[in-house]
Amino acid sequence: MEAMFPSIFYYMPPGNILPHQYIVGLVLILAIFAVLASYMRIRSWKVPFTPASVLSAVLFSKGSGGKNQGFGARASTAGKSTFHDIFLLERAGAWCEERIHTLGRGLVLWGFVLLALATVVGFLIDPLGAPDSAVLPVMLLGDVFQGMIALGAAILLLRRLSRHNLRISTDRNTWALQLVLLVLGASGATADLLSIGGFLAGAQVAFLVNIASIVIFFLYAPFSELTFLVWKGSLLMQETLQSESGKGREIAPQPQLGK
Amino acid sequence: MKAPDNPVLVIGAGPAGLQAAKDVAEFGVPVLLVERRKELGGAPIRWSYHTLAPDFRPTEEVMGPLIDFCQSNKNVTVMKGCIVDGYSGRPGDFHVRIKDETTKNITEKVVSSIIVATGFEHFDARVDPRYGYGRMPNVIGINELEIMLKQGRVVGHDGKPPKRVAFIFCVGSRDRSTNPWCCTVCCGVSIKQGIEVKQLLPDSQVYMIYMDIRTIGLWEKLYWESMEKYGINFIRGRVGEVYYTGEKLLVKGEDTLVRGPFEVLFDMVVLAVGIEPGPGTKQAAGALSLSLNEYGFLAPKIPNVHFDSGKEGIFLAGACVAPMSVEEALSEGSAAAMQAVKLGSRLMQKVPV
Amino acid sequence: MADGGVVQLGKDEELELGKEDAKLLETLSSQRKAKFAFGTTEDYLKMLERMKELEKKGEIIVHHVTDDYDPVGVRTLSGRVKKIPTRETWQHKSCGQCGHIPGYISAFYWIMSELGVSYVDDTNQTSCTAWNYYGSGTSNPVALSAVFLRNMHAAYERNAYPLIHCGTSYGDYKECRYLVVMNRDIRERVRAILKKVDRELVIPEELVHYSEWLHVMRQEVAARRKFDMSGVKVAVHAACHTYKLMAEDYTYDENILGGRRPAPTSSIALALGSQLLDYSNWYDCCGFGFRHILTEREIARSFAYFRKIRPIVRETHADVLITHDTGCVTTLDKSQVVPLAQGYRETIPVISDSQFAALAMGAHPFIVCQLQWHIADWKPLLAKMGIDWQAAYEEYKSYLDKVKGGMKPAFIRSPPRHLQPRPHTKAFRVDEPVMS
Amino acid sequence: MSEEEKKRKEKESSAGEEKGKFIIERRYVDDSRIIEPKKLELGGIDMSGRWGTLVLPRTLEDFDTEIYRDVEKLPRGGNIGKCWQCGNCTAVCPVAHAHSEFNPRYLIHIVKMGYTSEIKKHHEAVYLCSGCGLCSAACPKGVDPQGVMIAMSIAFKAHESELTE
Repeated sequence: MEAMFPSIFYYMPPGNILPHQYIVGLVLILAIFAVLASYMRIRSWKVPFTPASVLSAVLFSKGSGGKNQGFGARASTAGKSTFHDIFLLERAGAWCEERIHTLGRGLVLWGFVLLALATVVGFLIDPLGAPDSAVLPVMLLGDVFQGMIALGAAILLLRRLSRHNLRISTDRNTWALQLVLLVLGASGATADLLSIGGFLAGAQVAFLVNIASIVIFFLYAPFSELTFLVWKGSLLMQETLQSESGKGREIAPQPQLGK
Repeated sequence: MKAPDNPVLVIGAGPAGLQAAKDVAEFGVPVLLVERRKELGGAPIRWSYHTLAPDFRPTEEVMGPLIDFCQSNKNVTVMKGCIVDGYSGRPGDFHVRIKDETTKNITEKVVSSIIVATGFEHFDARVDPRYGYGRMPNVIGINELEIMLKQGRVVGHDGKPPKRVAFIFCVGSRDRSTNPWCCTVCCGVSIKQGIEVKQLLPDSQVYMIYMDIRTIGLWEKLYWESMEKYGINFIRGRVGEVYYTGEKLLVKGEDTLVRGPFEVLFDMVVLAVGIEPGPGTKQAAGALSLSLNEYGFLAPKIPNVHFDSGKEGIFLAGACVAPMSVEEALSEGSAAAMQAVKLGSRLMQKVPV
Repeated sequence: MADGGVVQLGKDEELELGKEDAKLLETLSSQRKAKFAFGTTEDYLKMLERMKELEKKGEIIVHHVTDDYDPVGVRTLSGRVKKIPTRETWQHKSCGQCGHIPGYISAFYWIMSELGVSYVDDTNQTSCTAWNYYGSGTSNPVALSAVFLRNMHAAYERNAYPLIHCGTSYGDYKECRYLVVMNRDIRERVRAILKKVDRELVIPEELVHYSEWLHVMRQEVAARRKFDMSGVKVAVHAACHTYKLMAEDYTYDENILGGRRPAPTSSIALALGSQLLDYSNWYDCCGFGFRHILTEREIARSFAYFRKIRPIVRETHADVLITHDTGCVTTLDKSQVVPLAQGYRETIPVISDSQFAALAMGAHPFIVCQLQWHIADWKPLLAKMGIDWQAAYEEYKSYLDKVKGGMKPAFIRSPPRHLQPRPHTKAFRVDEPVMS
Repeated sequence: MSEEEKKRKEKESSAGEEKGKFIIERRYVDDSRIIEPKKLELGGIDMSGRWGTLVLPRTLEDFDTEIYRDVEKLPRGGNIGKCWQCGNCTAVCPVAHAHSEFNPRYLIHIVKMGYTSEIKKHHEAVYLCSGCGLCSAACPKGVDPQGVMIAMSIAFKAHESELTE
């Protein structure tokens, strides 16, 4: 093994220029920025930032009335809703005419989630200190996940392209976001492969492109449709939680009389 | 080719008549232009149209050169305030009696052919009392709004600019109790005016209450722009009643897309009054023994061929045949002129065509 | 049958409803493809001509508006001059008014007595049954016509001219008269029925609503006005059945609202010097519309409030809404209870034109006009007219105590059952008033 | 019909009849138009329930364009003014074929016209949009209904207190 792969991280820039921890730090900072920017943007629409409401509902909601449920039940509701609506794409998938569309969305979503997990695991295993036999599977898995993102984004883009005609009018932002996703996934997946294949220079370019696309993604996402999806998704979950805890949507009272 | 000596008689000096007179005269053939009114230019001048749909061209730019030509060209003899009272003879040698409406003097003229372009009248909205036209302030016709636009000042009777304006389409059109035909231009003209109102009063809200929008051909541009650039709103439905509350106009109608009746207050209601054959057309038809169709327009021999009256030597042009826009009337005038010239040259050369 | 489903006259100008025609009409009506309409204004004028012919032939007796009745001519929607009798009238009461709005009739009688006009309040009157006719949507023209002619004969035998209080009876009788005159079959069947109750076929020359009587008498009424009405703002609701059924036979006047609304009731408000105000829903029903009041009282009540009362108050800010039919007064007045209870604040007193005129002439607001039976607050109106209603109410209470103590009630004056002989006075005039 | 369906139907019908059930032609009257106070008293007389019922008129009276202006300003809502109500969006919308209350064309119209009473009735349906984007591909005028639905759902949420009052 070690003979075959002298060192898989050789293509990375020297640690003194851009240590691995720096990259992780950068990503973390960008992620925090993205959350903050999303918060600001959603608040600018004069609506509440529902991810926070959902969190507080799960953690602190006391509820009222006989159907009031405890934390466990609330968490289970939230978990179920997350699993079905978000991870299984049941709500969105039900209305996507073509399966390929759902598949594209699913690949991007799952790719992202798994990539995040793999990155965390990869960070916990010191990439330069640990033996390659431990790093390699995680790394390869990460590549697969990035490939999933790239594939998903490609499906979404190709679907858009194939349907493109004079009448089509979809937002430029959607095109841009999907393109960023494609580049992000493809560059991440190919960097390792190029390195394994011995194309170090290519791998380095791919790596830099990957870093750049990650930066762009985090800077751009709060101002894209994703913010709306996060808002709406959590709004729907909040409604589910409310109805599950017996509060439900109250029937609109009669219009004010005597006006 | 030698032109015939007898002039071509053109009845009516609107867009179609003027264009016909100009074309014939430019061919070197003398023209006798008879107009019932005291001024040339027909409806666009008489009603002071501000601009013409669809490209907001000032009326004078289109009509001015035609009027100037007919007034100054030596081939054109203009007789204002006159009507054609009767005729006899054959093509090339028609004897027409022309009556001066004020002095009642009758002049006899010999003409080679006759082009009838007696135009139209706007529908009198008092005939359909539900809109309150003539009884309520701030209920006006598109012709009156056109005059206001020309003055650059759209105001209600109190001198204040309206905040909310409703245009009601198909007034006196497409209705068995008044006129069953479509006037073809009122959609485009109303939308054009709506845009002009928005340009003049950007804070106003303009609503178009319509049954169907018939901005045919390239006029569609107006319809799109009115929505996309000027934010004019369209309500599909017909108005049942306009009621004056003492301050504002209560418009009662149905929004057929919601399937519900609405009652909303407006500051001004503009009626897209239709087009109908005027008394001039009826009089000319009587004098020249032309047939009228069921609606009172002059009936061409074949409905698709407007210029052919079915009588040799008598040609039709413009809105006396069917409702039409100025652009169509100009073309029709030109087409009739061609027929007159063609007939004249055939009679001169005794060559069968 | 014509294409439009309107019954047209046959060649001999008879409205022949053969079996096939009747069936076809029924089918078309049930499919809502045709409405049972009684022709055009021209047909209506033909019907009047036909009535004259039948009289000449001796088939019917026409109860003419002779000079004995001191008639006044008014213009109708058809352009014809209609003769309105002013004296010796036979009061055809409404089946609803005495129970719901008693002041409506007592005020009218009071006005006639004040003006010294003789009238008959006959006990021998039946209800017109039109309620059932409209309520069920089915029609029995023979039965309805028989009731109509029975009442008309009751007036004829008293030598008094029928004056119809109820808008529905008025409209129904006009339709029945059309059928009886134009259709031989109906006429003969009605004649047979009348024979059984020993009555003859008498058709009045004019069918007259009491609001038309008030219309032609408005100057006399105004001459006896006791209060200054110039500050009183009035809105008028005309009853559907007076001016929408056989519309060509109701009074219009170019000087009153430009002839675009029925003249009566508006004219009395103007003659008394009050300010007449127009509103957008003037044409709409009061909400009584028979089928709805029977099955959908919630909707009738809501309609009366939301489509009539509220727009009237918002648009006119009038002090009073006057109308001329018991159904309208009742519905518009009583329908304000629930909205008021629910917190809607727009309200307006609703009284009949007779009550309004009597109040202006100084009638007692409670003993004669019976305002205590009305729901909507009439106190501001009385205050504005300058009537001390508190003193009047005290008077009324002591009057009630006296009645309890055995005094004869006086609020409905002893109705004359017989006419008094009197000399003939006035010459016929056509009413061409100038806007006051 | 299965047992379950029957039960559900019964439940639905009884729920629909809760208010104004004595009105003969009840099925023609919208729930939201019936006001039937549980407790209503006037001058010591109980008028609750049937005797105090009012049915509100269904007349559209307001052209209140505040939400429309908001939608125009929100992300992807800018094209709402271009809509001419052809119904292409609703025709292709997979959600509209399953849920009658979700009709993108109708939602756009009531927002454009500012029929607040209608928006009150239908605003919650906007969250049914799945974002599939078929409508935006079908729209002949470039309205981008999918984007407009996004803007609308935000605008409705921002105006929620007025819309549910």
